Amino acid sequence: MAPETALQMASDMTPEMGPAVERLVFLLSTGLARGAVLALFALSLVIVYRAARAVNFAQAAMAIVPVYVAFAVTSASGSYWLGLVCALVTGALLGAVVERRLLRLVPQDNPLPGIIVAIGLVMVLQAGLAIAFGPDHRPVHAPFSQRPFDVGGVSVLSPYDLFVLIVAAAVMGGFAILFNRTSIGLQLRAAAFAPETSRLLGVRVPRMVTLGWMLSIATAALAALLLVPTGLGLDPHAADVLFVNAFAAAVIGGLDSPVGALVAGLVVGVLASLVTGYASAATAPLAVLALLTVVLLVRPHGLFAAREARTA
Amino acid sequence: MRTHYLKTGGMKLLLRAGLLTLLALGATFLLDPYRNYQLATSAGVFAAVAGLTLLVGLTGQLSLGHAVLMAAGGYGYALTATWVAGALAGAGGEAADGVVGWLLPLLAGVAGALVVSGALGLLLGLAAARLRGPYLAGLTLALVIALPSAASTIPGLAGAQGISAPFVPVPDALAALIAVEQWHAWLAIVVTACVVTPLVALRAGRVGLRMRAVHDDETAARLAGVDPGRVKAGAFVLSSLAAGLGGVVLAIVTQQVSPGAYGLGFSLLLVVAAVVGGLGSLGGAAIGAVLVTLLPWVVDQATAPLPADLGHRLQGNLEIVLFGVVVIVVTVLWPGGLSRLLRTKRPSQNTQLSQNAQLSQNT
Amino acid sequence: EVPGVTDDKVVIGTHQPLTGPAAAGFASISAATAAYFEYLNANGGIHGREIEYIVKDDGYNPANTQTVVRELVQEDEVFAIVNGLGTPTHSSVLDYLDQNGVPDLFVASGSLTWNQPDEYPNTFGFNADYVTEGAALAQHALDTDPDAVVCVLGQDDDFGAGILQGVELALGDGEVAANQTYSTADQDVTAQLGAMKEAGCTHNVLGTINGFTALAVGTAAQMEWFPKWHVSSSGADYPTLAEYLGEEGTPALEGLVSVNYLPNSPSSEWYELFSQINEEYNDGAPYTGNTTYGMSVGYQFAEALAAAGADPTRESIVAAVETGDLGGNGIAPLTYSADDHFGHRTVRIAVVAGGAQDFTDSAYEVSEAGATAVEPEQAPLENEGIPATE
Amino acid sequence: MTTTSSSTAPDNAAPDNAADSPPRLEVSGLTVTFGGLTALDDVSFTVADGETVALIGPNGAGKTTVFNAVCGLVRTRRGRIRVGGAPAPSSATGLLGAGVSRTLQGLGLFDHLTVLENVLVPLTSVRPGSGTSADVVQEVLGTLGLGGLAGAPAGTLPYPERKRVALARALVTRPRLLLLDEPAGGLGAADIDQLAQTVRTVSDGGCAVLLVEHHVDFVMDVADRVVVLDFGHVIACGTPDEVRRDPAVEEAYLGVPVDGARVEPAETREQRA
Amino acid sequence: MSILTIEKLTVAYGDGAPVLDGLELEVPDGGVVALLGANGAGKTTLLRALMGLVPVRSGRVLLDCADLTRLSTEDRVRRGLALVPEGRSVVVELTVAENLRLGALWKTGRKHRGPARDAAVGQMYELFEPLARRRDAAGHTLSGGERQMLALARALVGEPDVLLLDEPSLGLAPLVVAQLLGVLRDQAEATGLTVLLAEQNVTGALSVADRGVVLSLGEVVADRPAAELAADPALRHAYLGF
Ligand SMILES: Nc1ncnc2c1ncn2[C@@H]1O[C@H](COP(=O)(O)OP(=O)(O)OP(=O)(O)O)[C@@H](O)[C@H]1O
Ligand SMILES: Nc1ncnc2c1ncn2[C@@H]1O[C@H](COP(=O)(O)OP(=O)(O)OP(=O)(O)O)[C@@H](O)[C@H]1O
Ligand SMILES: [Mg+2]
Ligand SMILES: [Mg+2]
Repeated sequence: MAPETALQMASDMTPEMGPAVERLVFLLSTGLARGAVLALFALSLVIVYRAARAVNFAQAAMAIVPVYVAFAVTSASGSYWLGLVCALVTGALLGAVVERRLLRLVPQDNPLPGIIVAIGLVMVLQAGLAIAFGPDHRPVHAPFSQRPFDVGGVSVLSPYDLFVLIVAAAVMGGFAILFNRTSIGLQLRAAAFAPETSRLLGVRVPRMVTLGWMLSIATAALAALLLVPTGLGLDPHAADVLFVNAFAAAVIGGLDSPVGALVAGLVVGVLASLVTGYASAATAPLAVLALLTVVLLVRPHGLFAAREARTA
Repeated sequence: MRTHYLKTGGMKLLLRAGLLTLLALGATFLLDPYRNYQLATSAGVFAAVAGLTLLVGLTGQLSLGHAVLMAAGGYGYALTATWVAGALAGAGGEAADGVVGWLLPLLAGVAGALVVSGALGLLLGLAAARLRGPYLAGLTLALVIALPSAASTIPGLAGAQGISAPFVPVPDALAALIAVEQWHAWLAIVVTACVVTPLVALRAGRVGLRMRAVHDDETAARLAGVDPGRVKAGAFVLSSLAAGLGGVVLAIVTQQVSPGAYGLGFSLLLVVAAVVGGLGSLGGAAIGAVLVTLLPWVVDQATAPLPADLGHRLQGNLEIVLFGVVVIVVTVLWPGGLSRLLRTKRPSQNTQLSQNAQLSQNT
Repeated sequence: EVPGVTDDKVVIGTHQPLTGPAAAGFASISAATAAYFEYLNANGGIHGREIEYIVKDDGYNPANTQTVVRELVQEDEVFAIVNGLGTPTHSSVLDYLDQNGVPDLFVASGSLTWNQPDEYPNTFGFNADYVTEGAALAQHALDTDPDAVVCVLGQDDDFGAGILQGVELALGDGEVAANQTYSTADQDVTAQLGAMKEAGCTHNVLGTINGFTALAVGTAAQMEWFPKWHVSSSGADYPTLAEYLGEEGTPALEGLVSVNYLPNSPSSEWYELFSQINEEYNDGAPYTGNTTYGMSVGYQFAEALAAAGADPTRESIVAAVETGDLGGNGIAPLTYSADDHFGHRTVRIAVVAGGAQDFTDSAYEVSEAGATAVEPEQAPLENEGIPATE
Repeated sequence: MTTTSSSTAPDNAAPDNAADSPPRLEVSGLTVTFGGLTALDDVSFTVADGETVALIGPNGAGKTTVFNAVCGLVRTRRGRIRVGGAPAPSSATGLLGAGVSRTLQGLGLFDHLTVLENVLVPLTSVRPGSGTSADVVQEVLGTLGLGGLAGAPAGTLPYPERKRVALARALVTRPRLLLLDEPAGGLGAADIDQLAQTVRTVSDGGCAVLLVEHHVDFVMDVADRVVVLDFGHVIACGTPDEVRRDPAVEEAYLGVPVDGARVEPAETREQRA
Repeated sequence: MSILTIEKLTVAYGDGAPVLDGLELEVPDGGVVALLGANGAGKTTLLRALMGLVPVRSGRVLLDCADLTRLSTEDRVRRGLALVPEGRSVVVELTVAENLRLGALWKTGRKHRGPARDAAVGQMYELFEPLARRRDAAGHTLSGGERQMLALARALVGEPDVLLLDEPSLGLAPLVVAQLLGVLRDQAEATGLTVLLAEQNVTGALSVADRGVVLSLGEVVADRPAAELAADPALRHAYLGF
């Protein structure tokens, strides 16, 4: 950290609390908004983990393809909402196609081949997008203003941030109901935990796995779509960092826990924002790593995981 | 006495390792400098993949962070070697010249690399002992992502630009005979042989058996007197040391260590190499390592005539698409890895062991 | 027997990020350079030799750089490496090129690393160094507003660090009101700009690449904050920024101050020529600052090759650059010499006004003492941009 | 298993003079809880060298939990466990070193390892109580009829063989205390007879055997003493005959009086009650 | 009338010799059939083949005269066939209650929804009292016997027509075995359920079965009334080894 930063931190703290508090509120609120996107993406990882006991390393690449579709549709039609719908549909379709046509060919007894295929898929998709659209960033604009509201002189969330938070909350709520209240949710989980037993109970396991992938990629696409306007724009790598942080969040929360994804996503978002604001941008990944390490050492299966399984 | 069954034929192994090493050294005479450079890099990658393939194949722990362990070895080497070289130069006179001038820093550097990568590996191993599959993957992934930050935060690592490692010149006695690339290939081969040979022995012996037992059933292993935590942490340290020495090789060959060279992409390629070669197989690790170092180049050669009409975009990206397709196809068609394809006829590990059993009964 | 030189051809190579995250900002440079060389070749080349420009993709990864540069040197046997792009990437091959005596011309980065004639006698930088840019930008801020509260937002590498160093050179140590950094991996600078706003900055010096300049300006505008922006040449290309910000965002670019050392102004005759070449030899790719940059590199290399004599050798081209006789096409004469391996010591201030970016009359020359205002002296366009050969 | 005098350690105490030395296993006041559930409550019993004790009781009574506590796999709330007079070691190697071997209620085999490798795993950390590794391995595999299968991956064997591999793995260290969790489960009559024979031989060699089993005939056949658990309490303890006649045991576990068929439809039992 | 008909069923693992070789069997509607045989006789293989979990080389399986051979496992379940596999097939990550709920999920008609389902589940808690105590415990915490009960209860909740059981008494206390077999007997009598019960525990199985079928080397070697098999020591000795 440069000495200036320390100096400036000190000057922020000392004379009057006003600016320091304002700054904190500001950092917290942007952290929250970014965290919501993170949480949503983490949730998509949780869904696919629940449905297929797999971490999808191609999630970022698969999420960005539908965003390109949304981009194309929105530029052609002028409607953000039409683009959004198309992105969700494309995401679901892509999830289904990848699961049915690709991952099903891979032996399931060991997670590694699936991971390798996902890595191959990342290469194909991202390089394919770069060939099709070029490597440049495509600016994507938000459907709502990104100008923060001014509350008593403190700038807090913008309308777009609010939109993101509401969408994330709605999706989370929807999945909470799906998983906990509906039979589909129970079947999704059972199919992933014990495919053969589930088949013996009449659960259509292949269908459940496909459904899980569809929901997951659609959710990931939604998260990526919400993220892109806050960044440089659309490029084949636009969701890469989102994936890494979201994976960290999902692991912190407990890979099987949607609630964990929500809480950890918000925590990671706020942490990154605070560390970037008070220390430096370079420190943020270290902070996430530290948080992850501490959480896993205390709770090896994440914050919201079930207790350690009985083994004997 | 108690390891009767698990004797690996130390002499035989050493002989075989020596022979293979000599063969590889001899092969460098057939290669031009650029091929020797590729050979040296492949050797470095091989060392790391060998460690990784044992870790994943035998204990089932997935590490996405092996690039960082290689970088740790590279930094450890570069810092120590530079420091020793500096001290020698400071001492001046004869000490800084001749064989000592490069050999001492080299050896010190290797020791430094082992310390740094071993320490990092131990920390990770302690965590790994408690973590299962995707959680460990998540932790190691976060580690890779944090490498650039760590490089710019830790003083002395010079951020993104990285640090340079001392140049190891061709010894005077050989200077007339071989070029620097060939000399570096020799060093790479020797270091890699020193990594892989013990790994082969460990894999076939007690250690390997304990690792596989833990992988199969941790509770049963515990009841059979094997502490799963220790085995897992130990495996991690072993494989970190191998990766660290792989990093040393790359640092010697390229005289540079920087975080950008050890990013997520490279880390994933190491996993790809291990899986495509065949998990747990050291021969497979060699195939995988050569594949990931050479395939981009092969594809580049194959697509070189194209760009004129297909444009700039295609040039860089097409090879990545092809590489991705190859990775997918190989995994789908030969899930056991390429090494499995090559040795369908050879007697398996199991029958060898039972033959061993028979033999030792007679003695 | 000079590597890469035959009777009718000179083969040179470069490493560029054509793929990966860095491709977005830089992939178009080598295309422009290649287009210039095609134009040159179509007009007879240099000393009757065509220039073959081999572009290798390194994905901005130093490990790849090492591989492709060795391939260029050992397999393709290039005469020289020209305009290798990136500080971490190019640093990784510096020793190798030095040990093999390969001319390492006009590196595409403003890091001071390239200016070590004793250590690396064959290496020359192309860009104005980052310290020069930072100092000029800060000095200009002080010159226009003595009460300026100057802050810095920089990339978290040598680029940002160099700009900061330059700003401190101009302002004095400890006079920077806020220094923030970003990492290219994280496309969100809200927290940093929040901090700068709170610190009361009036003039923000940016050591940012184009995308992050746009991001910073856009994010500040969303916060209803409109400070003065003083931007390095590496991140101040108006067409690119406008593309990023879109129609609603573009007005925020009004008044944006930047520096440049190349004739990147529609009013320049070089710009006109390069536009034509771009139309004809680059499939009409959009004209951006990268086009000016890439073609200028091509021109400067052609000039050096011409000066290296009818039978160029690796030594003769290095010597030719060190004579200091190269004119270049910059806004001031090139300053290469045996002791100074940087060519652009003077930068000129450009401002965005009325939706167009153009040079002003103020320029700064930077030395260890600081930035001093000088008169710009644009190198003239002669012979249709084909360097003359005696 | 044919334990010849050469391979039997001389210090193995014979059953009758067990009273002089501390019991091989002594469990006293053992209490184990999981969250709100008390799986074991103040359980005490001993097993002497050369003695075979059966631990029986309804499902969920806590039998496996006793094993887990002895092996240090669950944390005990109260009570102490002593092996050969010393506190039971909790580390993996320590247990084997103290002569404790155990089979799991499931098979707990290393499915991807060969039969030989399976039995070699314990020998990577301790030497057998007597004899050289090679001899012991050959002998154990031979007596259990696994000699010809040494090279076969354990996971591919038929069930009875896999059961025997699990037993072989426990015997190869020449344990002083053998814990068997449902060794007869899933086996046919012939295999059970053979198992009983093996248990008797081991026990005759001076090894203390504690076994959990639901196959009552087998239990009554091999056990010297029986300890009955219900809801984590010891509800009965004594010779097989005593226990079999104990009404509490009948009520909680057996469900039928002493005579022939062990199995009887529920309504008959209710009628009798 | 037979509800389940097996015609010339041949099953083999990989390229190996057939484990079941042209097996023919008729299971009468209602009542309990004990499927006996030594370890490795092919009992498990037969049950899994009936469910479509192992590929069949040749032959047909008919349920209520409908050919099942081409149906997936899930669809066979939906036709009224259920299997409680060997070993404790509890979904260990789910709770006892969730496991039970899972058993009846595929039945979507109104009769099986909401209160009806809860009632069916409640009935199981009555039948298997230990499960009621551990209602919200995760599957992995259960003892071996508790898991076995759960698997059986879960199959019964689905109200199948034909229930295939693979060694249900494995690891269960005698009292529970008696109780469980009694439940099967009762269910068979009360609901017309057909049970095909593969057992090592010959005495127990025969005590509740109407018929006994003995498998050996992949073929049916005896198919008699249970009482006859149990009472005739010569038969027992010839086929069952005691
Ligand atoms: N790790 C654990 N976490 C929570 N509950 C547990 C755990 N281990 C055991 N239990 C509970 O403790 C009780 C005793 O379990 P235990 O496995 O010892 O029974 P058991 O006597 O071996 O039964 P069985 O004969 O069915 O195998 C059971 O109710 C079980 O659910
Ligand atoms: N997955 C498999 N691969 C190869 N062979 C198998 C497989 N499963 C079973 N077998 C073989 O098929 C034969 C019949 O096995 P099966 O499990 O059906 O017998 P079982 O009558 O159920 O025996 P048990 O009473 O031990 O459960 C055995 O010889 C067994 O080794
Ligand atoms: Mg038990
Ligand atoms: Mg069976």
